[in-house]
Amino acid sequence: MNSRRPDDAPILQIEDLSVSFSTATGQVKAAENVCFKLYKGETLALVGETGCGKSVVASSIMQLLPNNAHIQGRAIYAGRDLLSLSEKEMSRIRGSEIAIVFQNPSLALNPIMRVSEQIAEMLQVRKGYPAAQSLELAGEMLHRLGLQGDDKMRMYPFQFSGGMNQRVMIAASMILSPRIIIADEPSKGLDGALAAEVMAEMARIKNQVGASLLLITHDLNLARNISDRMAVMYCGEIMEIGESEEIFSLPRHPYTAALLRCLPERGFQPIPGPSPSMIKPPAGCKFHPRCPNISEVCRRKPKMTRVEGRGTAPAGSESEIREVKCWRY
Amino acid sequence: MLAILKAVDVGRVYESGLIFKKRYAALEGISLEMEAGKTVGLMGPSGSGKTTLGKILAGLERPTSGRIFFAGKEIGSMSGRETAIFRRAVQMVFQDPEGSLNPRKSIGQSISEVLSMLKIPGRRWQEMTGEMLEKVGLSDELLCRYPGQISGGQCQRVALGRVLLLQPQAIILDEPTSALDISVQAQILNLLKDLQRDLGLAYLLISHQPEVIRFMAHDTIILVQSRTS
Amino acid sequence: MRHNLRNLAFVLFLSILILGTACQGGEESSKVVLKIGTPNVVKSASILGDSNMGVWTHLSNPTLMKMTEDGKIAGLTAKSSEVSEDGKVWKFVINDDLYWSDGQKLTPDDVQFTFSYLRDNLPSAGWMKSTIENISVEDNAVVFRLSKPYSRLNLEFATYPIQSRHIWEKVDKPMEHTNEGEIVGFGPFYITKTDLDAAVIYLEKNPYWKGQAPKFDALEIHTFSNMDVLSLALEKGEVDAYYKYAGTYPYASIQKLKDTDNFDFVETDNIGLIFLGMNLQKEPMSDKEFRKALSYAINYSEILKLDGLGYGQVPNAGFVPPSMMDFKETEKLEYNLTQAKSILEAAGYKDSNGNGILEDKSGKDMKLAFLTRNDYMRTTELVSEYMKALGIDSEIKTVDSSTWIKQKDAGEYDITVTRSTPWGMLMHANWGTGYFDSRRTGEGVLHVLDDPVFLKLCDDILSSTSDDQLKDYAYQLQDYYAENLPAIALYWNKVETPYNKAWKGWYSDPLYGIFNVDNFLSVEKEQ
Amino acid sequence: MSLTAKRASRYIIALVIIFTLNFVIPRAMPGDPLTNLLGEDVILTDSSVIELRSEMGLDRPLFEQYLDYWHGILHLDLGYSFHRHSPVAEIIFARMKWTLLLAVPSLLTGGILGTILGALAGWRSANSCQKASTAFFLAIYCTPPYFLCLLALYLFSFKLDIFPLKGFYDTGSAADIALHLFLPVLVMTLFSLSRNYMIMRGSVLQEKSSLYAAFARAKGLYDAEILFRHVFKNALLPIITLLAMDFGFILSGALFVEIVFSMNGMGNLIYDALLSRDYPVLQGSFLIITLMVVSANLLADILYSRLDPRVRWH
Amino acid sequence: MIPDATLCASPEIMPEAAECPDENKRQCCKREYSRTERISMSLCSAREVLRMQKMSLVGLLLFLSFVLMAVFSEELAPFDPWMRFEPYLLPGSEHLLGTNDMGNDILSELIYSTRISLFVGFAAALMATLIGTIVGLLAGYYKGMTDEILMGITDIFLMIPQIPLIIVIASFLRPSFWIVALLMGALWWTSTARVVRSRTLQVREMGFVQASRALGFSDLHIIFTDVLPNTCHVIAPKFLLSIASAMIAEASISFLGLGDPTMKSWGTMINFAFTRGGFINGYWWWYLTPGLCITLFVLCVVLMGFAWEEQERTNQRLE
Repeated sequence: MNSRRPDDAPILQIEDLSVSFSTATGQVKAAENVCFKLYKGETLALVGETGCGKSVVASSIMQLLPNNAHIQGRAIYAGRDLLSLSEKEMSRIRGSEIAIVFQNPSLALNPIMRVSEQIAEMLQVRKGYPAAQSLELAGEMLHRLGLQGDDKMRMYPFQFSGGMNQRVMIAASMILSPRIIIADEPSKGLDGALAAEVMAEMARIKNQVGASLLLITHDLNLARNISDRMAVMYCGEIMEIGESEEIFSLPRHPYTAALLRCLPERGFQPIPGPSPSMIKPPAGCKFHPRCPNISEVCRRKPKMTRVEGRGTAPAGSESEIREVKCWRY
Repeated sequence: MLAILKAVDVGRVYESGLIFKKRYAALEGISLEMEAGKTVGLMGPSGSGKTTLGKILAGLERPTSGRIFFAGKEIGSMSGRETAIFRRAVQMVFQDPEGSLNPRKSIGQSISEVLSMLKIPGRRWQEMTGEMLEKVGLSDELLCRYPGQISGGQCQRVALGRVLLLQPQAIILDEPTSALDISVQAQILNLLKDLQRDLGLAYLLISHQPEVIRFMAHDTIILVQSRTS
Repeated sequence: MRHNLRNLAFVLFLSILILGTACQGGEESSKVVLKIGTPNVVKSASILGDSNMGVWTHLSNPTLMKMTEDGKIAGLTAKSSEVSEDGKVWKFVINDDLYWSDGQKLTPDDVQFTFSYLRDNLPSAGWMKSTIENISVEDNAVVFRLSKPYSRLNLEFATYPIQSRHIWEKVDKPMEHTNEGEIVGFGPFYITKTDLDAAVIYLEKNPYWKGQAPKFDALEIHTFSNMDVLSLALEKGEVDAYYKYAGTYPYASIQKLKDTDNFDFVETDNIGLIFLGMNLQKEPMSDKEFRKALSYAINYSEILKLDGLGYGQVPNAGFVPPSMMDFKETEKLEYNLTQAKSILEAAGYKDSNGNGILEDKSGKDMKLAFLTRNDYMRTTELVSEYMKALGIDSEIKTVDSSTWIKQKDAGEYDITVTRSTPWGMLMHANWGTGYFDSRRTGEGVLHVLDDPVFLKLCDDILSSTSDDQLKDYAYQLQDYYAENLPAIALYWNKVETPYNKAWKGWYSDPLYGIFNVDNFLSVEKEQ
Repeated sequence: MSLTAKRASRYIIALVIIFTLNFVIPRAMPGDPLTNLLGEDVILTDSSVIELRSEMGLDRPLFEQYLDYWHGILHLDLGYSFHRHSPVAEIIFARMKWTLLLAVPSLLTGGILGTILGALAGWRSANSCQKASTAFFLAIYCTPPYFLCLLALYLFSFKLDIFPLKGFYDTGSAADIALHLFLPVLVMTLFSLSRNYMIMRGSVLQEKSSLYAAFARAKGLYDAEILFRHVFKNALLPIITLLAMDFGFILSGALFVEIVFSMNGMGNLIYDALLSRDYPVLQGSFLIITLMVVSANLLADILYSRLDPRVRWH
Repeated sequence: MIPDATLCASPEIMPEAAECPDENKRQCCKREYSRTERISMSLCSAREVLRMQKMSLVGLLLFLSFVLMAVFSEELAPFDPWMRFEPYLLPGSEHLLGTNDMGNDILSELIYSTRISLFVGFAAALMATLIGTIVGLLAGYYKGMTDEILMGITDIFLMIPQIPLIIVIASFLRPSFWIVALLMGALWWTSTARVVRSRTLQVREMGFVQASRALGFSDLHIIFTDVLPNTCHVIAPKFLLSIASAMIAEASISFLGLGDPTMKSWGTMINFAFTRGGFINGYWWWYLTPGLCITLFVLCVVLMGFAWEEQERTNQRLE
């Protein structure tokens, strides 16, 4: 685990990001007023249940959303708003500045291209390296991720297991030493142990290249193990953000608390009530229909509020140390 | 107490290739017993034959070696009627909750086709469906919806409810919650526990999550990676 | 990108290949060439095996006799012919100024060889085996001794091209002998090349031809597998004239050519005709009254107008068209539905259940099997409609010609529309008898008539050698047709052969149309 | 190994069955090969009919003929055509070269241009230029082939007088042949192109939405780079099998082009043979076409496995 | 050149190897998306679908008007198409498209011909779809030997030179529209069979089929209520495309003179226009209009088929 340096200016700053899609049944609000900062070298986990909009956030940063998505807000990277870049400009940022690791690695790799070529391709296209050299570098990268040997270089994705493909994806994302890596549910489809192993390697390399990691996952334990900070999303909104350990030990938002109670080690206590609709979310605090300590005020929209935590960061530093979107604070 | 379902030294070998046969042992020498009101947990890495074992126990696949007993009788030597009773008494619930319902059938249709298969007179359908929905904690407004329109948790409840209509004695649960969010997982696991308590069901719970097994199972079997020969 | 470029390069390479070869020019020539376009496609360069190829050799290998414009038989390779009193000995005196294109002289020996060769080897000349006993050369003549009287040998001999002994005696399987190169001939032109790929047959002047000199240098026969394209080629001037064996230029396309003002037409009365064939062996067609009624039910002038586009005339009951020798004016066929109905009524065909369809003698609704080929579809439609008006239902079965022949031979039909060709009309005992005599078989032949009166008439004609007697038989025959209606002529049509006005001097005989020696000696290009 | 063996055995079984069908079908047809052999108004005597039948081997038991047929195939002897008075193999090879000259350039240009244009159209489906070309090729795709042939002939050869009306050549020079072949090849190319265009477009549209294409974009590849580095080859895979199947269609399907342009190729040969019940030629040409289709399929299989490592591996 | 392959030619034709053969691989191939992703993906193609639907709407309207034309021929046609006027009349106020060689009103003929032409298309497509679906379902559902044999047969049918065979058999049996339709159906089921098979292979491994099997439903019940409804969406576009190819083939066969000239269809109209001087005299209203009708009808069917396939592709992304 990497200790963050909160004094640094954020490398990526998401401001008021809202994404919605229009469908036949209505406007789906996939993300609403999402704000967070990603600092250099840190790992920020964006956690939440299926359908809470965490992947949409990642895709909109990369401008990988379909062009019919309505995106508002800003994603400031190196002084530029990524959301306003043209496709051509964006393609220069993708991969070399900001890389993304998809879920479903076995589908995300080109099935009829050798894995080594898929990694080396980046060097050839973006850096203009000759084929031999780039293949060599790709091999090195694979080696670092525990896939050594010439035979591995000549393999195709279908010959690899999901875990191995995930490593290939990670290698392809990291080959150009990007400054930010976004990992979108990288553990999905992998066994618990394997997921941990892959993530550990990912974290290691991330540290080696000095990149920041935005980890998007529904796996709370994974997030806890890897991330420095954690943002909990519910129904398109960030409910709580703070240091991972702290959130685990002292969840402030009722949703975070309820979610944690569902964990096996905490006794599988289910959250009452059904998940909210993304098209017509509850007014006010979106969690209020399921919240155990609901009050009248919850029908209005709460604001993100800074609360004092027991965090390691010096008080008053610029980072959001612990913010909760709940009227109780 | 007599085991509802008993497996003795069960193995399963797959063969592939027309001329040059490749043999692949998915399962070797497994024995277990399932008793009413008890849960057997089954763990193991992927590819260790957990699902295969589940299918063999549910009578969906035949073992290549070993024997399976249902209520003390070996299933291979059963008469047609007995087999039918066995097939009905031992049911299986699958991993993918949304996939286990036909997307082109409404929930109501999916339920009523089971009732019609059981040759239950139409007048009792409504009553039975109602009872069943109550058992699994669903409201009847769901009946006219399609699987795509309900959540994964609800799907899994419907799948479970359909199985319950057959009044089984034992249910093989193949990773029933692994595709679900943790909040839903908690709901389903609790529901399963309640049902076991109320109906005295025997479970074989297949899962890769030790916490789930720990939470549910009375006995645990751990499979190791099987070998290719 | 790499694939893209490679693909692009490949395309470029191909197009360069095609274009590069396209830059060489063709040679100019001042030869006057007559180009004939035809739909009679040659399938193989076998002059004895391929029937169309056989037609083209009529110019290079003229027949022994020819048919003149007025249908008489005259000598061509033979100077003259005579037949013995009993009709069993024929003598043909051969011209002695004919030379093969390789310089050798044509001798009676060649003629003798040709016919004994054909008799022994050619399946379609099988009749010779049973008819010709002996062929001998006497001075400059060839003598045929027959086993039975056959008065029409000279006509038969207007259809067999003479082949050279010195070429063919080395060939044992004449049907299988193909030759795409030069074919030695003794006519004014001989075939120099048969190019099946270009679909052209080339003929050049025979350097040893001693007769009247042709007025142009070479002849090309262009074959087209699509009639429309042939018409376009005419209009465009790619070919100068049209020829189809036993056929006319499509009437519907004539006006278009006339409009161009570049074309004239050789118009001749066809010896062949379109007729309604009937299965005389089966009810109800075996009933003369029924046939008679049918003949009144047909609107001849409408068929002539719609199918023949007016190029012809309403036929007589006597079947034989006026262009044939010894034509007798029988009663004109008439469209009279009331009369048709009353004849039927009188013959006992009634519609007792009132559904508009007559019942046959057993009381069932009558439904005739109307066998037809695509070419005669419109006529079939019309006839079927006329029959319907008479209360006779029919089921139209359209088949291809192979199937037609098969089903016709098996008698699996009641009624059919077909045509007769000039040669078909002339063959056997002339005047169309070959189509009806039940003792014969052949592709277009109906062979349904076994009436002894008719058969005797045929035999009499075959053994008659006197012109007057022949005329008498011909009249009897036409009366027989008119009385018994073994077939109903639908219309007597005209053969229209378009030619470019730049060429003149066209001449056509009833048998082979413009494809005869005299025509190609007379045709010349206007300067 | 076992996969190849399996495929090969499948092909062999298919060949045997097709060859047998090939023997049976013409014989099951009504009409006699003797009909149409001699001309419309020729009279045959019964004895010469019998003679001809025995010469053509038609009088022997069917099974014997069948054995003979196989014997012939195995000795590369396709029999003798009594209608064309030559050995069938000779006729077919004479015709085949022309049909190939017609078909191969059409297939190649159609295949190459079709896939490239189709890929672009699928990739940039929103573009109005692509829309127009899609509409154009769709229209061609929906037109009966002979109709297009005749219209092309009427317009280019007759009205505009650019190309000759018929045949493979007049003088026989390469330029002349190229001139004659241009229009037929163009029409056939258009057909082949439009089909490949449509298929490739669909294929690319499908592949476009695949995750690996999205990942390629995420990796920073730009537009055409994604198309030609990743999507194109994947989208091409299904086309290869189709091209192989096309091959047989083109060979026999040149029929319309050949009839309209009066070209003596395989299509016309088959059509004629059919109308005249020329069994040996029918059999021979079906046989050759089947062989070519099967070998094209085999070739496609091989090519496929070269392009798709997944096939090789399993 | 041959229309069928054009249409049978959809990308679904892939060798088996593309499908994952063993359990593990299949899992790797299975696409799993979270709900939001499904939504966002469905949206991403929403615009595309909308555009496609606009085209398919045009197709549908055209299609319906052709169907209406076939149903209400009597009412729509100005004359009885068998009624004879002067032959070869040029288009005029009385006869909008003139008259043909028989003096039939061409417009009426055109309208009446819709019936037979559509009938042939539908009958052939129905037949092809029926056979193809059954073969595909059985092969895909039972796998193993059944699959081997059925796909072997499919291969054979694929490799037979089809158009010549149709011509052979069409001339063998006497040409009637029924025969032509049935023949084309009997020959062109292969592509449908392949598509249905590969889809069935997918569906049979889906949870609900397994669940149905576990619940004890019979194979027949599963095939017809679980598998078939979930393959319908790949069958339907195939059906439409088969209609299109059957119509083109019918026209082609008629052109060769092997159709049924006693019935009025667009193909026979063109055939007569060509054999009776319509083409050579430049009576375009006689040969071009039925040609256009064929092209237009095939076009609208193909448009609908494509739109359907497109939507299918979108849906597949969601599944």
